[in-house]
Amino acid sequence: MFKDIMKFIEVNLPVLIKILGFPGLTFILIFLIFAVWYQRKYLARLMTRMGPVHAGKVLGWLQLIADALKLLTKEIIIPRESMRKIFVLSAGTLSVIPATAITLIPFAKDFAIFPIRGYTLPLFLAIMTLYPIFVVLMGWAANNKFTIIGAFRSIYLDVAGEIPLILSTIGVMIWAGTYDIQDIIEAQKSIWFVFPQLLGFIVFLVSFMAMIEKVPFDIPEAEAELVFGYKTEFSGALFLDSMLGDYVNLLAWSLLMITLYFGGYLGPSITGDPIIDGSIWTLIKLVIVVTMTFTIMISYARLRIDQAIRVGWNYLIPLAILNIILTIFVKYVILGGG
Amino acid sequence: MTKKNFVSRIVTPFFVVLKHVVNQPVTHKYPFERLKGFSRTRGLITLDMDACIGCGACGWICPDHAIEMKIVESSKVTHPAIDFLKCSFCGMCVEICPRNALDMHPIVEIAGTEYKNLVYYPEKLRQAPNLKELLPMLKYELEPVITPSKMSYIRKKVG
Amino acid sequence: MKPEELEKILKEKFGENIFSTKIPENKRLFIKINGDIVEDFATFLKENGFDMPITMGATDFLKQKRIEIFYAIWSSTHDFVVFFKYDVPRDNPVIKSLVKIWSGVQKFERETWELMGVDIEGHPNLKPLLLPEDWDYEKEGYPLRKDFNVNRYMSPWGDEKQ
Amino acid sequence: MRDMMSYRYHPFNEIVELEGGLFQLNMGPQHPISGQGRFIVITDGEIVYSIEMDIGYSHRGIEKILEYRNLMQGIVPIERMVMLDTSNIAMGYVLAVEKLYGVDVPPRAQYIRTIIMELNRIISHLYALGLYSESAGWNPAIFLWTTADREPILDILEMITGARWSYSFFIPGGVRADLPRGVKERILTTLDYLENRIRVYEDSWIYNETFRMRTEGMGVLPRSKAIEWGAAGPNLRVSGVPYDTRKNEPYAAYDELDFKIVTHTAGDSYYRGWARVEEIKVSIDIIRQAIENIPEGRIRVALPPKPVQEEALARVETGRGELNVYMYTEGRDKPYRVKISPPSFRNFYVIEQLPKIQTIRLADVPPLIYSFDPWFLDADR
Repeated sequence: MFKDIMKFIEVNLPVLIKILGFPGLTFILIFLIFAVWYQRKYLARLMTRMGPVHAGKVLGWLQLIADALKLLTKEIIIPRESMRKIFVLSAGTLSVIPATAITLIPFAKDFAIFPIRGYTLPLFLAIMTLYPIFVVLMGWAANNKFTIIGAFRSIYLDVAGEIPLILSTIGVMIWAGTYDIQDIIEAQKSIWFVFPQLLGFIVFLVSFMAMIEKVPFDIPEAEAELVFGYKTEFSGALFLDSMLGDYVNLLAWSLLMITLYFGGYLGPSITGDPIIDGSIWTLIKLVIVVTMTFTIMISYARLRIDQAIRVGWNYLIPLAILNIILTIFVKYVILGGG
Repeated sequence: MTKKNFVSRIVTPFFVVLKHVVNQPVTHKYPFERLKGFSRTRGLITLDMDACIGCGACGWICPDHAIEMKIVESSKVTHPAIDFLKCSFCGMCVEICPRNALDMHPIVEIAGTEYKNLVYYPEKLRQAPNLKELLPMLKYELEPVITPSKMSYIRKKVG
Repeated sequence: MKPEELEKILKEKFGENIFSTKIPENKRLFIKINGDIVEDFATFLKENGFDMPITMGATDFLKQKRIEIFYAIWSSTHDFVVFFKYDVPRDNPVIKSLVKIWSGVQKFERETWELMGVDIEGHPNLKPLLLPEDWDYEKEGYPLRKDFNVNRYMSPWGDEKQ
Repeated sequence: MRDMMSYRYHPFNEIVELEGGLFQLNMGPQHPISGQGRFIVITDGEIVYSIEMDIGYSHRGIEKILEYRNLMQGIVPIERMVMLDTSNIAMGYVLAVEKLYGVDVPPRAQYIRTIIMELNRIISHLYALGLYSESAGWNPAIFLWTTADREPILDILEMITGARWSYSFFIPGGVRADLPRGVKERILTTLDYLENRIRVYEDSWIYNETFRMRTEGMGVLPRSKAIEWGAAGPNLRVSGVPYDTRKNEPYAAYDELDFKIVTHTAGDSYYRGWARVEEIKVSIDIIRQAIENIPEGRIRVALPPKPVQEEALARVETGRGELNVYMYTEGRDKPYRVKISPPSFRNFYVIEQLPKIQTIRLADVPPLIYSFDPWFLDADR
């Protein structure tokens, strides 16, 4: 039995390295630790304070591992009248969905976990739309007044956030003329899509904030009155899972933003080997996008749920449709069809 | 309603916040750095046993009844003992003392694990503990936030 | 209108029911009135533009066996304060609530009822406000009264036991 | 007399199902936004039908304590009413005593008092801005900026009075000490630094689209209701009543300084926040004028042995609103009765009445409450 496993490993070693290695599991875990630490240090810097300092001599990087261990060792409290199985399972699966979506993103030329070509962008979006369903499942399973309100609000927000997002990606697809993520990146060699697709980018940015539920749209977990929304009942490892889900969701959407608007892995070569170059450029752009997200997160007030939905339906969707019409007009009438 | 137009009300907050990245953090790492008090800072009270004539004026004026007169063997008169759990550091006892026997120092590190060692009898009030002894990890004392050097910087920047 | 003019008008209207009036400074008018005419005295003030209640309370005079209820009303049009007070017997103080005239005094009356033990008729929601719910009035008594035993709450000095 | 014991509150932080689909939400003392008190909200999930402010958690009976403290000692307990602007609160007590004893305080002491009170008002407004932005859902950036910007002022006050917040610097008859050397230049520099920071707050907070969307037109307090319910301070002025105790009944050195009252007619939560930023600017003006023409002379005068008046009502404009101190004395050194009517006590009543005249959503409850700058210690006394 042991021999077949060894043979199986040798046969598809490169894919295994990709899955467990760089764009796969370890990258996501490292990104989680980096993102949480970076958020605390960067936000602290904006608020003219220090952020974690003492844990781990250099800039308190050990703080995160300490927090993770603390959360893991905490006792998991499962409320008596909640649906036990769904309650435990839903928290765990929350981070699986964005992780599967990340496998489609190429970090360098032909360097994605699933290097399939064809309809990868619609597939990515299809996977990502599952995320809110699990969030609602979590809120409903906890069977607590606060979490149910939080879950309902999460549904309203996701509906209002997702439609303009998908419409703005349609604008990019038309402009690039393909469905495939890799081709979209290749088409951005001449110019990044942020400039021709500026209107689409604005719509994408606002609904991006709504999808990852950061301020000004973090209504589902509004501490002010609902004491953390649908995550209220989770403690210990389950809370860690839901936090993991949040940050992987952030990772997935920001990777999509990079590939669609900031030219994925394109950039002047540093080391010559295309795979390493592409990855470095993707990571640099990722850090920039994450920094921008945290800055937006800190400089606006949280909107009420009805205002957020009004922004979504009255402003974002018409703008997205206008963007599509403009793209079609500019592409096929002025430039005579690419 | 507002003097700025719609777009700038969305965009300016972002850049105003971003400009804060260059600011220096203002946190003091307390046990290692400490804010230096001013000459008038009202902290630990000390008693000059020779000057004190035991008149009890400080006990009478204290708003929180934190001062009681206690008998001390080595001297003929009674001397004030201060219960620092009740004292609110208003400094009225220092002000009213006819012989200026009481004095206040900018030391606020008065802490104790038990009720007893926060009640300072006259012998303990005699001399103020120096800072090194109270805060072994102290590296240096910080000037208040608007230091003279910073004042010149602000005046230049604000113009 | 100036405090002096209002004083004249009130004197004519209520005559002997006003026991004493005083104008210590330019924006104050202190009046001591008879307890029975409070209702129409208040409505009269309200019609003359005194619309914002700023204080309401009670003072306990143990020796003279009376409790003095005082109201302070500011006028947004004439911009000065009328401070009227009247006496109530100390052993069984009952007053009429002025909430219908100035709704702002509701919380003040509630507090006076709770701390001073003055029973108020016609008050919409007489509930404990500041004191804990299980405050035992028979054993402890009313805090703001002069015969309230404060020593029970004095903590001993230093390390002496009570 | 009547059975008060029968009244039973519901235990804390418990959601009580009422009939008709309503439920009672306790934003109890342990709630992240409620401060030292509790507000009980009856809502059906979205629309709030009644807010009740449950105070009394930090009731120390200051009025009773003051009856056992002589006039000099009384300063220290009364400052504990609001830790944020203690000098304004102490000024209320001191003004009442000075009216009783008919003392005319030397002008230099009046000017020093005005400077310290205005510095204290800036600190109080900055803290109120921080809390208000936190309740409107901000990440605590503004809260921490305001806390960092209060430090230079706290240093000045520590330099003058010796303490960071419980100054007990005003006493009946004047102030306890004169201005130290070098404090004038430090104050002027700090004010320049603050003016620079106020522009940052305006750009990032007042003229911020999400804040305007969140608070404009919410919790509108009409002029008639503001007067009838007895609102206090900026909440009154923003509803169209131009009443500022510093202007209408000048005390300390306010009659010799010219400054404008910040008023507006909209009366909604947005303008209550805006009014506080404007008032910081006004305070900066006042301090500059006071620093420029501060007269020389004595800083303290002894009280005459016998009071001139039997009772006095002092009105002072604190950061939260107008504080009224009524004092009755029988000539002895301890006041016979002190009745304090704090601003938050009246503002809480206004908050409780607002849902009756306007529909308020559950998510708007914290910004609405914190736009009134509530302070539970102030209301509890």
